[in-house]
Amino acid sequence: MIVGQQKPFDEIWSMVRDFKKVLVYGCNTCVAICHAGGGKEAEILASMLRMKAAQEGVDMQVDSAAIERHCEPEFFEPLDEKVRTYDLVLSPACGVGVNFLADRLAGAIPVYPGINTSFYGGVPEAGFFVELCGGCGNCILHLTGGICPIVRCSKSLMNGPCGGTNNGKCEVSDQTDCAWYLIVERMKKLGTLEKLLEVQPPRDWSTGTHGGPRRVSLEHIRAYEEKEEKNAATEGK
Amino acid sequence: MKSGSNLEKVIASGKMAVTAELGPPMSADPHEVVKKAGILKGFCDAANITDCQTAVVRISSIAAAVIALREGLEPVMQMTCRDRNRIAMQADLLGAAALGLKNCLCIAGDHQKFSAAGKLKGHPGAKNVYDVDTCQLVGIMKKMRDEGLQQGGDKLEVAPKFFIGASWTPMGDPMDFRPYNLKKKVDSGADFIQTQGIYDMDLFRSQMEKARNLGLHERTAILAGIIVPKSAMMLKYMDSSVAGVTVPKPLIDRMNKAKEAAGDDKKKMRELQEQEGIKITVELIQQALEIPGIKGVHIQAIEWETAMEPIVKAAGLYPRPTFDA
Amino acid sequence: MADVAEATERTPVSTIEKPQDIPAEWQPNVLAFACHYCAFAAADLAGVMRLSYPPNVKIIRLPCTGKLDHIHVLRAFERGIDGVFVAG
Amino acid sequence: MSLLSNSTKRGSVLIVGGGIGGMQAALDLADSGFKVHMVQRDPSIGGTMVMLDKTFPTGDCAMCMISPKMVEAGRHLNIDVHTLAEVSSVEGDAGDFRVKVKVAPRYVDADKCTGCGDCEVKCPKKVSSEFDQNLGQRKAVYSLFPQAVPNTRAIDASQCLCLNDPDRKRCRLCEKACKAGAINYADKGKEIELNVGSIILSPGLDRYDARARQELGLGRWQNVVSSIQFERILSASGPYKGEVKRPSDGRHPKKVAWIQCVGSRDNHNANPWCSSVCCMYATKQSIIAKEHDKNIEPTVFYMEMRAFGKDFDKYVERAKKEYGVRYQRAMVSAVREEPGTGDLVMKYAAEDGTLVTENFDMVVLSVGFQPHCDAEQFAKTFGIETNEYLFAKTSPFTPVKTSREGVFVTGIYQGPKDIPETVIQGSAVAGSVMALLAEARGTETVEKELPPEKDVTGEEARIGVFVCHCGTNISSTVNIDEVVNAVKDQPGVAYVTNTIYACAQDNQDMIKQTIKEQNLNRVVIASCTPRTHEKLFQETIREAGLNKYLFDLADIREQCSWCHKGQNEVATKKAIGIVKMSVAKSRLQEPLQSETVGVTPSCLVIGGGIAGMTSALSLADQGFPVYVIEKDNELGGLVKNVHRTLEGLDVQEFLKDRIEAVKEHPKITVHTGVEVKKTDGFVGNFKTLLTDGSTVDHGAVILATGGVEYEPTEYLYGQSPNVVTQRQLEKRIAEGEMPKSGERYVMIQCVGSREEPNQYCSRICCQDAVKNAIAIKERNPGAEVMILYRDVRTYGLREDYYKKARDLGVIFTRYDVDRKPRVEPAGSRVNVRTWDYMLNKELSLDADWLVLSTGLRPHPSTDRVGEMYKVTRNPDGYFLEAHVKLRPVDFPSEGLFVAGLGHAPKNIDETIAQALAASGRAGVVLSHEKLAVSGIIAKHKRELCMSCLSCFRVCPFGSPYIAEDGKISHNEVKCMGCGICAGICPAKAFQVNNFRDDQILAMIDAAAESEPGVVN
Repeated sequence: MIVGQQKPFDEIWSMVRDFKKVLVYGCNTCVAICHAGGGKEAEILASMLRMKAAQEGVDMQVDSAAIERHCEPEFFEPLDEKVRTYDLVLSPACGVGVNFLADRLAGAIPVYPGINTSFYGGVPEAGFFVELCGGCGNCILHLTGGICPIVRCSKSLMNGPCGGTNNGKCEVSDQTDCAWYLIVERMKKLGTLEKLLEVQPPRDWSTGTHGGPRRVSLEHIRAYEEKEEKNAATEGK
Repeated sequence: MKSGSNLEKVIASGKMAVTAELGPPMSADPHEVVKKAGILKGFCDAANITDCQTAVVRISSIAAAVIALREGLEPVMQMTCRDRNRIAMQADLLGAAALGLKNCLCIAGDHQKFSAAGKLKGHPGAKNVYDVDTCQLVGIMKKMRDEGLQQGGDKLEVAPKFFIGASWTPMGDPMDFRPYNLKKKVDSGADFIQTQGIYDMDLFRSQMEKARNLGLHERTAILAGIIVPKSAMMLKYMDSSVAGVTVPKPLIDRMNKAKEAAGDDKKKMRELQEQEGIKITVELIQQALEIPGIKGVHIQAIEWETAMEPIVKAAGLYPRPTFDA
Repeated sequence: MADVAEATERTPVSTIEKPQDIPAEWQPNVLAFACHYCAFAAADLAGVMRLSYPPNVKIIRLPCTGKLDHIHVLRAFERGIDGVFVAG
Repeated sequence: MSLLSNSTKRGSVLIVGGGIGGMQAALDLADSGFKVHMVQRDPSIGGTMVMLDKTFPTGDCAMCMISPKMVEAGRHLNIDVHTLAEVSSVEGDAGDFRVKVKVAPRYVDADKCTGCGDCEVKCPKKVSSEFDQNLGQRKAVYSLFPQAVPNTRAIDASQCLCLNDPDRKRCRLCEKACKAGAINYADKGKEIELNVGSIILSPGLDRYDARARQELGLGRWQNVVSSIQFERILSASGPYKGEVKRPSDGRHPKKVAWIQCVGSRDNHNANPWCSSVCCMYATKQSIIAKEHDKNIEPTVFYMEMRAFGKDFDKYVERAKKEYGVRYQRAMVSAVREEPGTGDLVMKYAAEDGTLVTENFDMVVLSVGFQPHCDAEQFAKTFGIETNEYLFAKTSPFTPVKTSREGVFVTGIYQGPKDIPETVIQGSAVAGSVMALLAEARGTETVEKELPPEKDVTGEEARIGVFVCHCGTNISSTVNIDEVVNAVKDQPGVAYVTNTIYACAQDNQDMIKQTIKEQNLNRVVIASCTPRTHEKLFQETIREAGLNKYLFDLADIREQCSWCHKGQNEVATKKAIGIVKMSVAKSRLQEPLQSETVGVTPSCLVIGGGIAGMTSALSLADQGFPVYVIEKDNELGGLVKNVHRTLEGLDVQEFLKDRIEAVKEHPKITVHTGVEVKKTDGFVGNFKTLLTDGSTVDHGAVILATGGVEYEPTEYLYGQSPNVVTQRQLEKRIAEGEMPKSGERYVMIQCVGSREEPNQYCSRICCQDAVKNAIAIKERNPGAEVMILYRDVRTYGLREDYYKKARDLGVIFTRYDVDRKPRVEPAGSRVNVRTWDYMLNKELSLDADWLVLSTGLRPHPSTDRVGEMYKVTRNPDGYFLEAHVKLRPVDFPSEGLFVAGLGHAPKNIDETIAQALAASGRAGVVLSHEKLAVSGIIAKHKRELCMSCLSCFRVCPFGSPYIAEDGKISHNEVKCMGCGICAGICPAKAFQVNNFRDDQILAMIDAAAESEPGVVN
């Protein structure tokens, strides 16, 4: 799931203070699960902003709302007019949601982020989220016993470990396990340790963000639209 | 001869090699490098020029290496995988070769968040690279030297001739995987190896035995790394928080005894500890050199270059061998 | 699903005065959230023993303080309650 | 058990004594279809426990634990409490007893009196309060203690000025003060006849009067107090309001000494038995005193620290380490008062024999129990035999049965014991009675018929508000009319009035009447605390046809008038605020149905040892099918290798009968060599798959997994043939191999117990050692027996056997845990060297036999079974019961019970008692066709839920679960309504009935609108 954390309240306030009518527009899926930007958190944030405004003697109306998901246009429709009556939307949805709504409003009113979207993660226990995938677009987990060195090793080494391990922990912090320590143990248990002896060649990073923004288009669903896009693109040239 | 460097010649001659370490300053003034080169000259076959060690900005390794070369001290330039992608790496290697540098040590490089272990601010917010790792860098240098090809496959008009080095932390965990870790570097083409600081000699002997069983000691020149201890506090610090370094208690006790002997006279306390530090270093060198498969020592007298002379002499490694041009 | 919690018309926000120096006769309006089994029972015992304490506090009984929600506390402050006391 | 042939059995029970034991039995029986008559000598039930401040080892406050049970017993439809009553005669046999009960005059009419206490205020006659152990005072018209049940006042005829005036003219102030007209000086006693099926005796015991030991100075030196007096001193509702003060000058004592075994373990002018609880309550009192006042320095003078119960040793260790309690192993010979200062001078012999005199500010005498002065007559009345000390005579195999069929005993009248054992015996007697009167279950209990419920869904809120005066308790501080006027025009309020006593019968009828006349669909009553009166008023409006959850109680007495006396204007304003909050909540109330769930009337018992078999037999006798699951291939468990009890009874014989009875009983199915594979479901509806493939449907589960003996590795065990365990020794004695004359036996206690990581006492080893020592000496006085002990813990009536062993010449020598005996082989014998504290020298003993008293461990299967039923274990691996003191046989989740060694180490009779208790508790569940689920639970809206598992992870009762469709569902039967799920749920998919977010927010708005009270 996508994991994010609410921005510090002072940072949010400094973004919002000059607006008269603000809507805190929550999203009830991933960011609700990580208690950062759901409908409940939107309500709480709105209440805190109202009180802060009162304390600062700033005349500001702050309302809260929430929809199921901010990454599908149809969910926005029911509140489209209502949203346009505000002079700022503070969206505690993930970065995808903020972009998507900002594109939808196309500059009519500003959309500010309420949280810092961080990573794809697992939830080992209530309220605890750990990063386990970096979305690099070229998965090699079959080589390392299911432990991703790209994201869980601070130096993304393909032929680790480096010299910085400190009794099983990474030099970066003693709370961070050394991925390669885990990989060696896992491969030993799987009985395929010798696989690690092959030197992995330099990676092709272009499948990740280094290769520029990515898109996925499912041909079996939108064959027609793809043709349209191709024609438009060729005419343009 | 792969590179024709002085270090290569010493190793090839079968004599025990001695390398030292030269940390370039955080300044644009080269005289610090010149001064240190002057002190080290004659007491080592080549001196490592660190590449922004602990992710702290210093004169770049290539520049400082060239200065040292001019001063008559053969440098071992270093290249970390942290700061350059494969394009910049290969360009810098060509430049270094063009400037006459022959030895190059490939290391992963301390993570930018490590930043001098808290002593300095460093640049924890910097974007690191790590496009390739140490083994892959060694492979790139070998391909450039032996096949005259870039990593991407394009041809080089003139191939750079490097004596390729890599680092090894024999006692870092997972300990039982460390010999294979070394094998991968040797398979990739490492000509010489410099290990992390060794204090626990028994542990190092058992790791070297495993390396020998893999036949690695014949395929590369392993130099045992020795960090010269200046004080008891330094030994305790290294044992507790330097990765892959464990310091046996008797050594720490010896240093403490030396410290107490000085009563509360600060100056004497420092001197006695430094003398004990040199004595310990010499003993460690002699024990290391007796280990089969060891082809020399890499003595790290961090910010204490003047200690090289007494150490090298006491260890019977003086004078250094010289070869006519 | 898309319910817009309108800003409260009933008490316009700006009437909550900014914290100036406290006038002599000002009295805090305190609200307590108490768990049925321990804090609420303790409040009862205080009464049974006729202990006296300032009357500025009113108690809302909860099955357990685990039931308390952030919005309850924030709502209290927004409505002008001066202090919230949670015991359980 | 002889079953009565023709005469029909009575479906009711007489319980003599209203202490915690009697109450537990009463509630279990009344909740499972039996009519209970409870006869209590005092004006209120409660017994000894209500006098206590806190209890060990958890430090919970006694009153908070027992008062809910008293309120429940006091109000229970099927329990009649007869106070100031005594049984005068008993005729008939098991199943049909005719009992005469003499009830002393109370001089206050129970139907009229509401317990408001106005009479007490006016009564001029001050009397020393027995409840406060004569440290505090009460009036001639009084209630035994503030939380008395029934809280009807009573007049002490011996003290009342009016009652002592033949023509009743003097004083009569209480009559004038009582608005309810409840005072009746002409009240005569009466005699009532009860016809019951069974009698349970739980009269409790008296405390030893320490004045008999003048040398300790109780009654002569003011600062020497009895331990029960010190309990009152510690109690927040005691004479000193919980401040630890010296009776002589009110100063805070610094050095306080406890003297143990006052009146116990002492043959001249005291009692020979050990009262079992004094060591632990002295430790507790010193800890609690230290918590009250940091600079108190507690010292406990003791012979042996008998901390044999669950987690008791840990409690004593904490007392030593965290609270700095000093334990001095010495008996105090005399206590003198230092003239002028009131301090006390004590003389005692230190360990090494030197005489020490030491000053203390205060001395507490840890007095033990002894039977009531009229115990002999009491036993004659009920026709039961007693042992030589006038305790009820019982056998270890039937610990709760007296000598007379149909008459049972529970609590300390059977022998000195602690609260959990008393509660266990309470449920055990309930189990036995259920078995005896099984066919009469439900014949005498009444169900209340209720009118059909009016459907109010969709109606506009029409709230009726009743503001109560509570005599003067509220109206003396809160202006009732002002409250009525302020609430009159609140939105949704259809009718407002005031009542003098809302809880009195006439006012209740008025309320029901008004609901009908005014067509009200919500009721708010402003009076006292919902904790005691909510159920009462809910039932009242239900009787008027209104759903009982359309009700809210505004507490304007305990939380307003009583704590703001004298500030009328401010209290009135606050009362208005409180009532407005209730009205705001009431407006949003909806009728709630409490679902019911069916019950499969059968029980699964895991473990075929003594505990499992006893539970199975008792439940089967109650008529419920029982499935016994035994891992080994035969029944019996650990007791298989025990030959004799301490009292000398044949255990193998008893075990054979028990196994026979279980095998033959038509209702019991035994699965041997089988374990539980998988289990699912909840109370009333468990489904368990066994390893032999069969599945069992059952309504309750009893975990009797038992224990194993510790296999020693120390003291050369296993290396030398001369080193055996107590069990092996017992076997050889039974087979006549031992003892040969001239042989020397050395026994070492606490092997594998009372040391990290097993910091607990295994409770049975001292008994085993003494039993075997006596057996050896009796068979061959020439044999020599020495026991090396740390503390001989032969508690309760077992003390006699410790004395008998000493009389037979067994030598007891103490050793310390940090100077343990050392053992080396010595040819055909074994050499044991130990430090003797008395001689201050090391002893070297060559022993023919070294006998190790090894401890107990939980059975290895405990973890696996615990995992399956989601019941936690304590750090030592034993099952953790729901509540150490008051629910020692239950688990937090309903329908699961524990018995035997799986719970904690215990002797055979205690295991049998706990097994009977488990069958009693299970009987309560299985006796109902349907189990009602409380209305106040969390409701889950699946359409809002995105299964983020936050609730699943925090719910203490495991009610959210992942359903087949992979999404979260909520099992309402397991829900206790705490609302933690609602607090964490990011989608607000959970709401707790009557505590919904909108209701709480409405209350907050109401609280904010009413201005704060002004302090003048």
